[in-house]
Amino acid sequence: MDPLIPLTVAVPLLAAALLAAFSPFVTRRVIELSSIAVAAAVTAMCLLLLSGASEAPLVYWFGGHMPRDGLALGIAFVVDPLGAALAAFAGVLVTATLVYSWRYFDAVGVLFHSLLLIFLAGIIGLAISGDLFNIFVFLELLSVAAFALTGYKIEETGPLQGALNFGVTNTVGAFFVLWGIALLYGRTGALNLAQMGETLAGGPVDSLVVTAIALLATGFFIKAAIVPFHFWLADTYATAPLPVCILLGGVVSELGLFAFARVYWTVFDGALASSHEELRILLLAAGALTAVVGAVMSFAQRHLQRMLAFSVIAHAGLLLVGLGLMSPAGLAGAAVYLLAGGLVKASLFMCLGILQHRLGGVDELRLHGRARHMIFTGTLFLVGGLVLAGIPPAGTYAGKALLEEEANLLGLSWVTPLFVLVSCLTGGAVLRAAGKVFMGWGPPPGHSGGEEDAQVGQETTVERDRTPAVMFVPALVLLTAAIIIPFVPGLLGGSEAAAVAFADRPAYAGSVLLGTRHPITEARAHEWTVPTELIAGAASVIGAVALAAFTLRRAPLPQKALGKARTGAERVVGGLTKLHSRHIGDYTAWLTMGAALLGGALAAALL
Amino acid sequence: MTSRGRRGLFLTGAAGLALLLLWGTAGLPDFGDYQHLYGLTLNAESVAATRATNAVAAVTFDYRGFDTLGEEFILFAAVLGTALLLRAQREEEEEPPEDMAPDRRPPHDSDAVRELCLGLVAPIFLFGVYIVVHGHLSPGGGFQGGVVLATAPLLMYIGGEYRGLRTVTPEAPLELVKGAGTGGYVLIGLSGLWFGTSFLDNALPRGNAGDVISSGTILALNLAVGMAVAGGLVLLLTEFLEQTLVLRSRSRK
Amino acid sequence: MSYLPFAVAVYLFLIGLWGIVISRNLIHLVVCLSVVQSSTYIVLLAVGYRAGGTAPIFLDVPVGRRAVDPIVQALTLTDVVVGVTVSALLLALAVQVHKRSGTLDPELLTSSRD
Amino acid sequence: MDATAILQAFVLLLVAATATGVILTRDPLAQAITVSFFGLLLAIAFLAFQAPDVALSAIAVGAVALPLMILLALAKIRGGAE
Repeated sequence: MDPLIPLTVAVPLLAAALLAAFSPFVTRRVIELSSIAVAAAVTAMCLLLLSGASEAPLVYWFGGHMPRDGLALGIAFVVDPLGAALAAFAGVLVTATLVYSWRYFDAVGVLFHSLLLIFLAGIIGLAISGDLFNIFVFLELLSVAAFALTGYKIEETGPLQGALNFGVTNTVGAFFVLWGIALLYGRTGALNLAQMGETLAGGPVDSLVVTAIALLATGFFIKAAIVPFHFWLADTYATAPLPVCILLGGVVSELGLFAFARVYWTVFDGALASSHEELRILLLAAGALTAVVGAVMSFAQRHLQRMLAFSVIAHAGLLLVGLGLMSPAGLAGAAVYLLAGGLVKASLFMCLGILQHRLGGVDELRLHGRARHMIFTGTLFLVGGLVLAGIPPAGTYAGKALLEEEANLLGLSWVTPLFVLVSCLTGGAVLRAAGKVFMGWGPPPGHSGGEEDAQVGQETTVERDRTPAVMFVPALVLLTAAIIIPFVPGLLGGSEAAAVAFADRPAYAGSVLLGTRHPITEARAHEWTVPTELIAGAASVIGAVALAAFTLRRAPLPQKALGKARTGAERVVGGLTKLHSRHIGDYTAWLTMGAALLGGALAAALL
Repeated sequence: MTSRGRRGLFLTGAAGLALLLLWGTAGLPDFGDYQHLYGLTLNAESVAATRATNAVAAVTFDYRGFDTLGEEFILFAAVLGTALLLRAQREEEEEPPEDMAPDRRPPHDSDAVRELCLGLVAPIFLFGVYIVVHGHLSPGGGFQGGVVLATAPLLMYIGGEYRGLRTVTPEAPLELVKGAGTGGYVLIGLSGLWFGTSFLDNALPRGNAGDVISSGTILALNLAVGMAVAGGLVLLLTEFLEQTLVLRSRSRK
Repeated sequence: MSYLPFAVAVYLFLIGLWGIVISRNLIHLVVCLSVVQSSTYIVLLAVGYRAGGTAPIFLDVPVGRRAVDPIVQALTLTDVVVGVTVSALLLALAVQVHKRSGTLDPELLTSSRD
Repeated sequence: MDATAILQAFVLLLVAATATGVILTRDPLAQAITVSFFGLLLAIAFLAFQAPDVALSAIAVGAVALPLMILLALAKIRGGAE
């Protein structure tokens, strides 16, 4: 068996423990350099695993407890290409974040670095674990690290409250997952995903199976911020330290969706194979709702960090639409979109960090025209907005094109317009901000809007006149990566092959429980440059630019006009804004309602 | 949302969720009707295979020892996180607490309480060690024993010996204990990779079931967890304590 | 009896959530969260219970004696640790929230955000 | 119903009742005491479920560590409010 597999988790964990233990004896620079080195090494290990797993999934049993007569006794890691790719992607982001935040966290010494490495180990474990309870453990591991990191700015109420709402809602989510595990264990007597799936596939679809998938979906959707479980995300991401947001916005929200996809395709797909059609409607509806709410809210924000936070929600919605297509091609498109979208969001958060560093704030009105001299960052931000809108041939476009083509094949013609709409709004918001902040377009800010600031906490008025290279270069690298994804040889075709393997439950069960080898065959790469997709891509970009231009000319930001609520759109935004009350009781009530609705809908769809 | 609206929304949702959960649990086997091969197999073979008479310990540290590795690091991350979150108080307010003065004791304690607490420290410490090292034999183990161990220095605090607490449990050695425990878990796992077949595989002699020195890595991992939990918990509680002490000394000024 | 443990677990889950919804104090809220969590202990252990079984500890009883499932107990142990660590973190956050805003009431925190 | 089942039912109902009490205790200081009692009852319930390992951790955590952390947090907050 390949010893590399456990090392991907053991190395960052051991490094985190060693860093914490030896921090009093080494200098700051040693800590920074060694944590970057460890993260880079782990990334390289994940890439090696990715290439090793591209022929057939690799299975690793901890403690040498191999399954006996198909009965799993221990815990297995099952490395498939999609999981390994996610792990490697997380490694890249963590490495970039460590470089980017060189000297950012002055006060905390080793704590930030240790927590970040633990966080990385958590993501990798989640990505390649083949055991449901083990997935829960890693989800909690990375969540606990994230709770602490988001509350880093303890001198302001906003981040603390955001971290608290994050902690409470996500912990409740973890309990939903545990309940689902308990129900499934009661039915199958197993925790190994493959074995659970085998047992369920031979049994009935009854109240227990429906409830179990509803509870697991609720738990994972809370982590993924699917409407109406999304409220915590805007509070948290809008206030957390920007280096932490790079990771949160780049990869963390998507982990909930990944976990859901993994569990669905290994555990439930056999039992629910005849209900694909009904499940598809349900997931697509949830995804579309999430995407639209996130996109509308994103466009309505003037605080740039909050704008990107809602953009993260919108992207989670689009990803859920991709999963909801319930097909390997949908999965492949979602995977490409996850990668490209994650990279561009991380890069945009990095740009915000640069603005914060240089100008002491990230408020669109306050910064009006103040960043004119920051040509490079401005260019990066502008291109980031275009990539976010899905400009051909960037990776975001390729991912969406794959999804749109698959949706059209399935006869779901509304998916393409939905994607165009969401891209226009999220991309348009960023472009508008770029116009204001970096170009000074649009009318200068008046006196209004001061009362909106409080949500953000105080912003300092420090101005610095240089952008450190450690901040700029990672942002540039990540954005470039997001653009060139479609041109990486074998990436698009490989992702389709990987998705086929990901969704092949019997093959997964065979390789885990019986040790049979299921080669991953080269799949036909979907066309992603067909005219309809290109038109949709062009429409997204033109729409985003037009929307940005329109708001820049017409001047008042949507938020400013809220009080008057003149138009229907403004009323909708106002209503939505009111729902995001930051009250943890409200959020808990919403998530209870969401769980009940999800359960009811699943019961109606599956029985 | 108004308080009434929030409660209405919750109660509606909760009614649905309650129905869902009751309906779902109705699909479980009857309470007490356990038939699963996983548990039956481990109960039948774990003693012979691991030489640990406590099957729960065999599961926690052998069959599913990897879960426990994650669990240790959850605790570790929480200790780091608490230190991160409560840090500023210490930077801002750290001043020599008056409790540190040689002839000072917090006013609330009597000598009887003090002596009782201090008298309990040694027995509790021994009890904690006992629970840790018998984890593979009888109920208990690294986690439970570690919590008991952590209460020993806290008794010193209640007994008024804050000074004693600081001398017995200064931060650097605690960090070392916690780090050694947590890192030790990974290292024991790696030893399995080095000497055995795989990560967390047993690489030590198993001994005879029922002996204190038996069960190989299960005992070793219990010790590691005991150290990690005891060190971690004391650190965690002192994070809260430091502030309390500083404040108490301030209010007396 | 065959259903009571599950019903109690469902009750704990919901009453804990209700506590979170009505809570006017973040520390109270963290405790309510731990009540929600206790429901997961009960349901896990109930699922692994075997009528007439002893504890899965074979020091004084011979191997082969009817015993309850050891796996859910290991899971519950992990669950307990997760619970206490999350509580510690959330309490630390609550302490800081109070220090910055002077209140622990979610209602006041929401309305007095400036 | 045999004696075990009656004991289990009794303890479970007590747990449920105490949980209600914990939720309805609005004062955190008083709640630290009720939650400690709740932890003890949970431990007894775990013993009735033949889970002594879990019962021990429930006592360690539920009846000692968690109430202690609550008290310390409260001490800090009350101290700050003075």
